[in-house]
Amino acid sequence: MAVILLIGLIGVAPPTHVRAYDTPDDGGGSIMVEWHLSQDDAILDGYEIYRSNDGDVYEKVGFIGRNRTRYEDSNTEDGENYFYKVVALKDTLKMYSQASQPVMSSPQWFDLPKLNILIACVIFGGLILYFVYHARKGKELYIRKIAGLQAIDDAVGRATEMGKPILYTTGTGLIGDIATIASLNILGEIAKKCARYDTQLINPHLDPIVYTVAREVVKESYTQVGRPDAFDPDSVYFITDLQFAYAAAVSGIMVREKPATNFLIGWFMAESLILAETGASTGAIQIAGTDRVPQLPFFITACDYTLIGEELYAASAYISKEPLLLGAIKGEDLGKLIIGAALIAGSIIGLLTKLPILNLFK
Amino acid sequence: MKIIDILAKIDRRIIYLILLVVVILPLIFPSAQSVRVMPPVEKFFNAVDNIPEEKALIIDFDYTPQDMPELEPMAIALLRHAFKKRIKVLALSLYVQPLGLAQRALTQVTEEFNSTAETSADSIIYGRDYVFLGWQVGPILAMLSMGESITNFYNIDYYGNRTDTLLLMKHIKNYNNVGIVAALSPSDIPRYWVAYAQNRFGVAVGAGVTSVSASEFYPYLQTGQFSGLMIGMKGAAEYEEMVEKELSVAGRRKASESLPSITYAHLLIIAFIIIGNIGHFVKRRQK
Amino acid sequence: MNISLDPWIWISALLTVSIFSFLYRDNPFYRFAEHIFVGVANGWAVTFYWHNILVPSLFDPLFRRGQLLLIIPFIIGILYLTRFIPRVSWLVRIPIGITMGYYVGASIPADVQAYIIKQTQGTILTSQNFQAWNAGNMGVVWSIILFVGVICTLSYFYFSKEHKGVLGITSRIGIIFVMIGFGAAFGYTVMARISLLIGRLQFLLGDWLGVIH
Amino acid sequence: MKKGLPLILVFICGILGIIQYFAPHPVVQDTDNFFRNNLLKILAAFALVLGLGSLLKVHMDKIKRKRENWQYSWVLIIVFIITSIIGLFGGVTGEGPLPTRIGSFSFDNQTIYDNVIVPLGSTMFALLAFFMASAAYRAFRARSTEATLLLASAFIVMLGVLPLGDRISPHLPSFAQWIMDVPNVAGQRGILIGVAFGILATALKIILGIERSWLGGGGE
Repeated sequence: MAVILLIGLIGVAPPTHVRAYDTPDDGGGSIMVEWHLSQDDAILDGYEIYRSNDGDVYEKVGFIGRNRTRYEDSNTEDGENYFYKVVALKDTLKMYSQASQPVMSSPQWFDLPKLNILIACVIFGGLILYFVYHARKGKELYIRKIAGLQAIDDAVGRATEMGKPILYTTGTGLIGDIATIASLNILGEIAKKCARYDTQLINPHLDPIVYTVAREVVKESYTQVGRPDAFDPDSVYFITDLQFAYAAAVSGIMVREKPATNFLIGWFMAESLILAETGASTGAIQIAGTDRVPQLPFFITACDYTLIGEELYAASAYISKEPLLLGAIKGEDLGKLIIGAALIAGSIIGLLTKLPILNLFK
Repeated sequence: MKIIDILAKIDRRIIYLILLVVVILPLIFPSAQSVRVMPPVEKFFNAVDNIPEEKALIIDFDYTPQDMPELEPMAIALLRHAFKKRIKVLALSLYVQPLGLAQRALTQVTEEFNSTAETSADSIIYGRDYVFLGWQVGPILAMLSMGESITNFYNIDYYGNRTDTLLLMKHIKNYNNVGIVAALSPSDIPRYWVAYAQNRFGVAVGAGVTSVSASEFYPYLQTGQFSGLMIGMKGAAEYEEMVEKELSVAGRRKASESLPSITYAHLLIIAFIIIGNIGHFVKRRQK
Repeated sequence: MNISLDPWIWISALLTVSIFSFLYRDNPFYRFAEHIFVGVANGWAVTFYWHNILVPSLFDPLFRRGQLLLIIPFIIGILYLTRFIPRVSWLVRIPIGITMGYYVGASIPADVQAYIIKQTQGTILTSQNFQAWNAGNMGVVWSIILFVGVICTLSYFYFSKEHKGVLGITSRIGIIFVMIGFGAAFGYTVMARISLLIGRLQFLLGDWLGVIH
Repeated sequence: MKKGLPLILVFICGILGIIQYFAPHPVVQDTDNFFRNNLLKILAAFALVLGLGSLLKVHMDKIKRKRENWQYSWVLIIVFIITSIIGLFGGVTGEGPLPTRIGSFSFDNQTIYDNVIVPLGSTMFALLAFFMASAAYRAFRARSTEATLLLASAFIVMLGVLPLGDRISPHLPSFAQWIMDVPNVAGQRGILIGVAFGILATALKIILGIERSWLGGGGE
């Protein structure tokens, strides 16, 4: 108590070495203020940050707890000079630091710490594109077997024989989820098979935009195999954009229409197992595929075939055997080789030297 | 031979029915199952327990009726702990919807204590032992503003009193007077507490989360950003266990009472897996 | 017993029971609940888009505050409706192209960062990663197992070569890691799902029927 | 034109999507904000009209042709119309011009959400408890090495997370956690890295117009 009283009488030490600088790699309008702690930091309420345009009149712009040496003032006008003072606050007692040097904030065009990501995008993207264009020249490429895809023909054939429909859902993803787009590509191929064999296709949707695209894709497939007349516009339809309402409705379709085959391919959340188990209970053959790792265990347990992760993306190339798409897979494979090599090389460097190798991947 | 066939192909509806029975019976005839307390909850308990006399515990009630089964027992256990040890409590919600549930939990535990209290010193009194700050607009704004002054941001409490007139608030200015923030939320809120209240003002944060979201929060415990973590029904039951064993506070232990349902459901699923495999193997032998 | 008298509790409870009845088999109650669900969900979506997006982000600023720039999204949005007019229905590709293009582009750097850069960083063998386990000396072992697992799993996704020889072995090890992980994730999720069921049952038995307190 | 214009737009918007990630400058970020918060949201609202059109058409057809279960289509359409009217004219929480309260019984949009959508949704979610049991029973059979591993690790983790787990063996909970932290993460990482390449390739093909099945047919 006496100590506190004493401090009350003689005051507390102000923070020192106040330094202000433009916040790097940002969109402007922000200045970082740094200081060294007050010697009486332990008993302070915290630090108040004061700002001035002219070095004369200061106004308070912020407050931050004790034992902090940094404050971001994110409310500055770009191109204007500012001075900063930091105040050690204890009850009503304020000790002002010296003023900082004048500083200006400014926006940057490139976020430098993200350079590694840009480089990775360029390398891997470049590789893929190189092989895509290379493939145009018609070089034969090999792709290993993917179990779920080989079952597609049987699955469609079975539905035809049984005179039952095929259900295809792209899941609960939106058009911006790449898995949805990959699924739409596969849908196109399956729609072609349905058109050829005259098998009914049921394709319910959660996202109105995906629905619109899917409708075009399916229609085009029917046209391509010369059966535009067989396309039933009501086979592709929208249900609702609410996840579980969609799951309830698709479950209903499964038990009422009793499709011979269910395709659950795309982007899924918790409804994955609702759909897969309901489908399994009707005795349908089920082919699933998603890149959503948390949902894969449920598809693996409840479905007959599951496309795991990247297999989903390889699928459309695999079915269509189009050289352009196959070329991309070759590029992806090379990318994975590079990652493997980077892992090994990084580990060797990391183990043998003291270089901060992990910083490359921040 | 017939039995084996049946075992390998039990109708799923029978599985559903047995599962339902196994989950429902312990709910109707509750008996609290005791649990071994794991380190994340033990840390949480100790962090609350060690709050010094002059500091308060903030409880952020941010669960909705949907997540109530898992998160409400945590709130009750925390309140019992605090009231028993006379730790001052500041209750708040960052969203409007949970306010009613917060009120419900506060009333329940206050009544538990006051029904046996004989003197005013024994009782839990609003304004002296706890304050319900209610809700003010903007979750992040609230986290930041409380770093400077709690009574300036929450100038009136849930009941419309001016907070600066409340006895408890006389000594509670900002996070410097807060021992730990306990955030009970099914969403990202505990992370925001770390990003905005802890990083800027150094206040300790503990979290109570649903078991669905558990894996997202583990890393925060490892890095020490969370001073404690309760996950789902089991985490709540562990806290209940500590409150009862360490502080001998009696009362309904809703999470502990749900544990038998959870345990039996797991054991049932395991049993079905075993039965299925027995059926499978015997049949394969026969072929 | 202390049955609720609140009509909304009754509605919620009857709908809840109807959905559960699906476990027995499809039946009129489930069909009824399902169609109500879809109907209400869409009614709610209409409300949401109107009150939370169209009015505050488009109509109010455009017509009341004269932010004329918003005429662009308005017109592009209307192009969606050309789907119903066969002659100009190709115009629907414009809003689709804009939406898809933007999200697809945005996903490239985000995915490279989250899935390639970050995962690689966590896998490289360095003393920093060994310590991250908080497992003392065993951290080295865990890191090595993780490292091997990642590389082998990655090799399983090598498509342009037959999985024979070395690649055959590594991809097989990879799939073993994957399967162990899937089993574990499945087992780990059971508790969360049972908790949800308990929540519903507590509602039915407590709030509705008043059998449990 | 019919294909060229959409392809050009995909390209431009795709580039914007990439650039906004790297460039903090306000010129880029403000454009991006306009995209995200105005343009794309508004477009999504208009797209819903297409979706609703499709939904209503399917159910009207059902009613017209008296297809199986056509009566339920009436339920859907009537409920949809009623909730839309309540929501549009009664406001989100009953502040609109349409009264949403009779005596002490209120039926505003938020009340409907809390008492219809929430219980229906959480009950669908809760069905998973049952489905996990039936899926586990059916699929977790030791047919092959892979299936056996799947089964074994599910088994260990299920026991390990239980309060009972550490009575069986004090090491069981930590072993279960180890499986989650080490082999599980290794498998997941391998999958994720692969996925990233799949995404990258698909995304590039869309932006550069190599993959154009989304355009459908008709018109060059």
